[in-house]
Amino acid sequence: MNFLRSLADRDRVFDFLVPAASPVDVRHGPILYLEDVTVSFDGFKAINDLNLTIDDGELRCIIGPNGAGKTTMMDIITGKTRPDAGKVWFGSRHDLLTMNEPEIASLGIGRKFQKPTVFEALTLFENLELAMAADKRILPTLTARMTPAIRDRIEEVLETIGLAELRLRPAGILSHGQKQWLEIGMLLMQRPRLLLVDEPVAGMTEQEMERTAELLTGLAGKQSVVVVEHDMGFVRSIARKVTVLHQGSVLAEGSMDQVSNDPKVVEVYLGADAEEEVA
Amino acid sequence: MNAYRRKILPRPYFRNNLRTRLCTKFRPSQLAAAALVTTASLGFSSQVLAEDPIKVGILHSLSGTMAISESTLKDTVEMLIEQQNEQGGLLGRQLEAVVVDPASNWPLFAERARELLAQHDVDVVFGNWTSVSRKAVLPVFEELNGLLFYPVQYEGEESSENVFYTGAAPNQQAIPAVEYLLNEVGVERWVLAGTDYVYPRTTNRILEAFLKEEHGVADDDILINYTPFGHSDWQNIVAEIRRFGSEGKKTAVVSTINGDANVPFYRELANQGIDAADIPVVAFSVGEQELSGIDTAPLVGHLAAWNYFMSVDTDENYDFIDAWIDYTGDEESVTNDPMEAHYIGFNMWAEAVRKAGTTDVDAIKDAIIGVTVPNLTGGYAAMMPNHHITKPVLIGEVQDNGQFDIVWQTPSTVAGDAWSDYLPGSRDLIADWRAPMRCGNFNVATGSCGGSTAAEEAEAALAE
Amino acid sequence: MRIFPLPWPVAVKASAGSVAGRPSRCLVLLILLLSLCLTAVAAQAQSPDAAEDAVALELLEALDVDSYPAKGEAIDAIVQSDDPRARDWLSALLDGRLQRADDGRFVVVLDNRGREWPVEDALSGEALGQMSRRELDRIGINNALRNQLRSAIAVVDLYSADLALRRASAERLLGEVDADLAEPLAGVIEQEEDRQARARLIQALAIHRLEQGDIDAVADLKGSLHPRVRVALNRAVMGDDQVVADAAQAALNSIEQNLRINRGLETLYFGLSLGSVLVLAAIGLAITFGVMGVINMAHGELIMLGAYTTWAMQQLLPGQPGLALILSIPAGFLVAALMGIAIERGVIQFLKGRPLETLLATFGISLILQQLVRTGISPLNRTVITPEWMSGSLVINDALSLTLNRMVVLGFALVVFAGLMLVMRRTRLGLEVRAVTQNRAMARSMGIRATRVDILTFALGSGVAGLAGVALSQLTNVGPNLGQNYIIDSFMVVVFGGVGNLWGTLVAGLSLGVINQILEPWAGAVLAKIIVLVFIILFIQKRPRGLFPQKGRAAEG
Amino acid sequence: MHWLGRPFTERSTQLFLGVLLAALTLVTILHVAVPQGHPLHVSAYTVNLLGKYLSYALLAVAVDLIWGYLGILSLGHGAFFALGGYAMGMYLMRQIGDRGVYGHPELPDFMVFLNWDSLPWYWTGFDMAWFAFIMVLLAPGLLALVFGFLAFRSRVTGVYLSIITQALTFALMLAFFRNEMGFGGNNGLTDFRDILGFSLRSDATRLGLFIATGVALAVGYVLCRAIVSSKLGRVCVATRDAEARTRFIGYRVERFQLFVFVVSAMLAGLAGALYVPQVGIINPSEFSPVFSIEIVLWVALGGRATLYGAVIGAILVNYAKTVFTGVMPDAWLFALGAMFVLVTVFLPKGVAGLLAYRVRRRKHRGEDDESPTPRGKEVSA
Repeated sequence: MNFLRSLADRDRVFDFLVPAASPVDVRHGPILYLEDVTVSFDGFKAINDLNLTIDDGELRCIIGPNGAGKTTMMDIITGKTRPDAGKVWFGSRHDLLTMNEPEIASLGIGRKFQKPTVFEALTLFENLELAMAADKRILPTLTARMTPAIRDRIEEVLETIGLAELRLRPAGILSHGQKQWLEIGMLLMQRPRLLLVDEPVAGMTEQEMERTAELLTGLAGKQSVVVVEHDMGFVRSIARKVTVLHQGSVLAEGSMDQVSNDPKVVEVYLGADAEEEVA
Repeated sequence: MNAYRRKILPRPYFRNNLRTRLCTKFRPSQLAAAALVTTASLGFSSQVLAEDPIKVGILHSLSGTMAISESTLKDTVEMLIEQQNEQGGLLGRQLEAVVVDPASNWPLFAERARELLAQHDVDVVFGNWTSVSRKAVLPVFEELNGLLFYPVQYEGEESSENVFYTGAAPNQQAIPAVEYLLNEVGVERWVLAGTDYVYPRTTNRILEAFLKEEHGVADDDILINYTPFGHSDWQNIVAEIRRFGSEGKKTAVVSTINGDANVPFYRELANQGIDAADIPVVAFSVGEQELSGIDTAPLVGHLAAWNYFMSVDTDENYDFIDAWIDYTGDEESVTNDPMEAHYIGFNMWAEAVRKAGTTDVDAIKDAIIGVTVPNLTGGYAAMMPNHHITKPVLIGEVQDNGQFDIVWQTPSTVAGDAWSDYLPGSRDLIADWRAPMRCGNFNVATGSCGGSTAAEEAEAALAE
Repeated sequence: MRIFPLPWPVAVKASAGSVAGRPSRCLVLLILLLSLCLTAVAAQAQSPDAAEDAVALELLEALDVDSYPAKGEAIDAIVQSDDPRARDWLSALLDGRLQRADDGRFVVVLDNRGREWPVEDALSGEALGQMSRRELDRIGINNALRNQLRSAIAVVDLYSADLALRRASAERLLGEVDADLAEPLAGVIEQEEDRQARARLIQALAIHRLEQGDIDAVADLKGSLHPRVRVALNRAVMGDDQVVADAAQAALNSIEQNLRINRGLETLYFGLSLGSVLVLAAIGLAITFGVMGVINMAHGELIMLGAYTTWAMQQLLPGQPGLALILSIPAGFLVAALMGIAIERGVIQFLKGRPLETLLATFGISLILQQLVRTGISPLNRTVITPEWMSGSLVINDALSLTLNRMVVLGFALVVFAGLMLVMRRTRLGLEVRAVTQNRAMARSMGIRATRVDILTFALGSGVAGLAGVALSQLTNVGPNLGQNYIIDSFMVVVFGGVGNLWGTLVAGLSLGVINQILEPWAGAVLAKIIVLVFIILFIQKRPRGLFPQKGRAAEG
Repeated sequence: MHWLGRPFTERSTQLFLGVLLAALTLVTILHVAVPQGHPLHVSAYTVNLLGKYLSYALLAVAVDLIWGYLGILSLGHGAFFALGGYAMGMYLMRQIGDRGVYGHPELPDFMVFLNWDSLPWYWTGFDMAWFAFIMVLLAPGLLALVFGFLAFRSRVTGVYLSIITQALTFALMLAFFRNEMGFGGNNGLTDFRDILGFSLRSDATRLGLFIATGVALAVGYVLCRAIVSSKLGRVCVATRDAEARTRFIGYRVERFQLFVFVVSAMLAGLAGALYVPQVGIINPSEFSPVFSIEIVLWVALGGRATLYGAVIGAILVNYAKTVFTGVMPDAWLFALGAMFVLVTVFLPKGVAGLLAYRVRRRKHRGEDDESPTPRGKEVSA
């Protein structure tokens, strides 16, 4: 029976049956709103009654020890994992729990993975071209032509991420840091309202880190950005507001200074790290 | 490998092969040029052939699934050619075997047949096993006017000007076997079990019609069952046969089960306690060669119907067996019915060549009708005008040594019938390739050859 | 004149024209005497003198005629002569081994393989060495004679000391008792001590009584599931006597009810047995594919190697198929496991993380292995003998008997499964395998030699395939194509059950087997298979991870 | 630039079309103009053989489109090929008319043989060429649509997809073996007489079919090239290398997969339709899983994700097969098996990769320009 019903679920095949995505409504407050979200794997609660609000245009850092549920949280927002309970709203109009990944992506939520994933066989230019906000249905994609406007936009982003010289090289030859930037560039091409960035500086050199920090702070204001990061120095260098996750729920929230002085946070998380930072 | 190569290869092939090897070493820039040379080399072999020997094409699969059955037939023809050459060849010319391998692939059969006829210009071809491969090459032989000797029992319903059927037609195997079961064993209920392809389908239809029309067997007393090729799980079917056979009437299974599926079938029969004495199975596709690969214990006492058994007690047969064992160098090697068919076919063709004094295809076609040569069972085989031959029918019982104990035999030979009398579509058809009829499907009801008038009549009937 | 009661219908038919008088009680006694005397004389091993030989020769000469009725009389004559060698002659005649040499001597062929046959003199029993088959002429018999011979030997068996022979004899008498046999039979029943044989004889007699219109006989037949009993009851229902017909109908109804249950059980057994074959074939794959992620298309050929090992063992130990079969279990495992190691080291290790490429490469290996067997051994199927203890079936009741070979395979499959579970759950290797599967890098850093684990896992999976081959050699052909027939089914079972889950493989294999066997009588063998395949395809679309998917974060990716 | 016109500006396409055109012309000239007996004459047999290779080449291009560019390893493409072949075979059967041995005006011989009294409904329309030719594309396309819809929707990819495509073609093979299906069972369809009024037994028709196959290959090649060099092609490559990522940047990956899968199936069907009149028989063995895997080998040997590599591979392997099975039948399976192993282990980019490597090395010697190898997706990435 389920099978028959799924056959009737036509909008998954025929694009024209899908209502056009409506713009995000942020008049009534935050751009992202998570309430009482819970998800468990084999009895282990990866996310436990998580509540989180991100404002439009905000740059938010999320920190937390391993297993705090940072990546799972991102999975839930982007539709990869379905929570057992709770609400996830994008603006005040879109219930993300009813949507699949491409739908969520086309609403304007972009995600950068922990491990940089770019299309290695394609050139940088093509990577950006694919990521660009455009009509992403089959026939328009098949007949799409390269216009000067598109080319300019791609060049602009290539400049922004500082990889313009490499535009015609396959992305597979890039260094780790360059891939991270390219991925951020791809997110920019989507003109997202909300950027989810997972550990952008892992494995980067000092200079690369600086450059990344510049990139991200430059984006805030135009877009809302959520950064998940381990590196405290980096967080300190870009953070305005920090959320600390622990065991799947919010432990503390506030500016970096507030948070790092919170005794609970110091106890469960910052303890060892903070000393290192000082050193 | 070398000896092997020498044995089966016509010389031009070597050259061709050398050329191929040379031209596969092309450089990228020479792609086009290489393609050209390759193309040319494919069409090359026909030019270097010497005119001298008489060429005998052999079209049997040497690889793939059918290699099991067919490769011995290739060896048989090669042995016969060797023997003929020792006797001085034919018309003072030596015979030369041209062997190709259609690799158990039906489209490849057609391609290879074309290669034999068009590229190698062979004078005659011995080949094929399965019906589908024969159907695949038939248009090629008709188009290029070749001669094909087909050595395997088949479903009939065919008579081509270019094909000589030296295996049994249904009336030379199936019907006598069923008559034996009816009259000698007293069978009243029938299981017709077969693999799902055209030979069992047709044979079973003929048998069904025969049993019902000639012997008044009721619908309830016939059980027909088809299984896929290589079927290995017979539990349900054997259980059904067991139940079918336990209704108090003597029951027999007429099996047209093909090749590999037989071993699990007989095993299951034995394990479910069905003895040859309770429900005998008479098989049309189980011969010495098939038995040589299996544990015969579960089969002992079951029957097979053929036109030849290795256990036939005649001197011709013993000579043939000795020659075959000498040729293969294997004391264990067995002979079987299709080998005898090739033996007969080859001798008939040789006789026709002597009679006609030429290897010309059309001359042979005329000369061969009526040619009579000894078979291995102590009698004679004659080529009939419908391109089928006369054969005795033998019923043998499987013994534990993998041989058959002959329990019954037709008193005289039976002429092969191309068109069955028991099928409505072919009842009125006859084949006669002698002048002036020269027709493979002459309709005696309408008095015309082929379908043309039948079609007109059908249209007329529709119009009314 | 005939001396034996001829209980079999065909035999009766064959003798119908010539029988002067029906056998009587004294003849049965005669048989009794004869059989006693046969054994007694044989035990003393007295060599018959020349005069006896002349008589014997005459008896045999009478067999060497063309007319079958004359041969029938000659057989009767041999039976009547109380020559101690008669029984040997009759069984040799039945087997087609009684032959006449060109010099006129009668010989018994000891082994009729090849062109030269060892023979012994039929009269003196002395070995005559080898004779060419050209020199020998077989004394042919037909079916009627065959039945006459069997009857002659079998009725003697009713009085045999051998319990098995007596039981078989009693079995045969069902539905074949006539008025002449009925009376002595009552005496035999009295004497019979074995319960089973006795019950049979009572039923046999009851069938006869029912035919005579004896309503009490129905009580003796009630509850029997034997087809002959059913036939007899059916006849009674059709009969003129209304009372008897009603009683028979009632008995028949309860039998039919019982039969339906038995048929259901039978189908279940067929399904489980087919399922066990699928499980055996697939379980090795569940390890290499499920645990290591290697698509081993040569899996079928590893099964084939196991089967060929069985054949080779039987060649090495001629005459002891059972022992050879048992020894092939470790040998088959070893051969396939070694081949598995060769494949892993030779090819798969270079293709880590490229499952689709391993698929192609191992397919190439499968072609090579097949062709290797074809050219190296033979393109023909090989003979693998089923040992005595695996032939036949276990009789539960008259309508339900379980074939032994399949039962052994079913048990074997369960044992292999349990063994694998133990290895995976309880041994160091199992632990390491699971560790490497879940996180290779981490496992390595913990000091687990991942390469070694890969080799061992693959060897284990391959070895289990070899075990499947040993089992399959008892069910199907051992030939180069053996593996090909099972590879797709194996993949289906693993995928249907859920990759990486041994329990899933077991449940999937058994349930697919049962579904197939339930569908088969209704849809036919081909359609049943197609339906099962389509069902799996649709099922995978619906639940891409099979019946028992691996859960958790790792699987989400 | 229009997406269909784009391929013509690419050098590799120009080169490919040039070589193909040259080969077609050359063979035609050598066959028609050079007299028989001349060493350069190309016989009808050879023309026929080359025609068969070309239809295989088209099939290989179809497989390369989805395997090379989309990363979907279909082990069931033989099924689409065979369906196209059967559609064509049914048309050719109907063309026999009353020339069958039984002379029935409508029923093919095998139906008379099996005592059918009328054509099954699914045979209607196949006497009309246009209908049959549409079905050549439609039948495989429809099967691909339904199958792909179900598979891609539930994200059955990678190895699982390979296995169930194999099951699909196996199930179809069993089904077509059944005589009740009305497709001639094991014997299949054979004894064709003519196509569009031309006798299939004449050399001219054979040449015509050869040229038609060549043209179809050119068209199929250009179509595939146009697809892969469009933005859609780049989406495919993106999907192949990082399916999840492609989804996150907003492409409905399953629809792209479905679209390309259907196109590929239709091309395979076209190849089958051109194959059947040239070999003269279609039977269920074309559905055998082994054949489908062999197609993949052609592509792997020629070089994935190049399209022309598929053509080279198909022709090379089949030519080798023709030669080997003639010279050393026993060795053929060894050679084929070894090819599978060696190509996957040592030559992941195939012959095309080898060619490209040489060309590149000659062009810019010493320059490091190694593009990453396209790889199959992991079982569970």
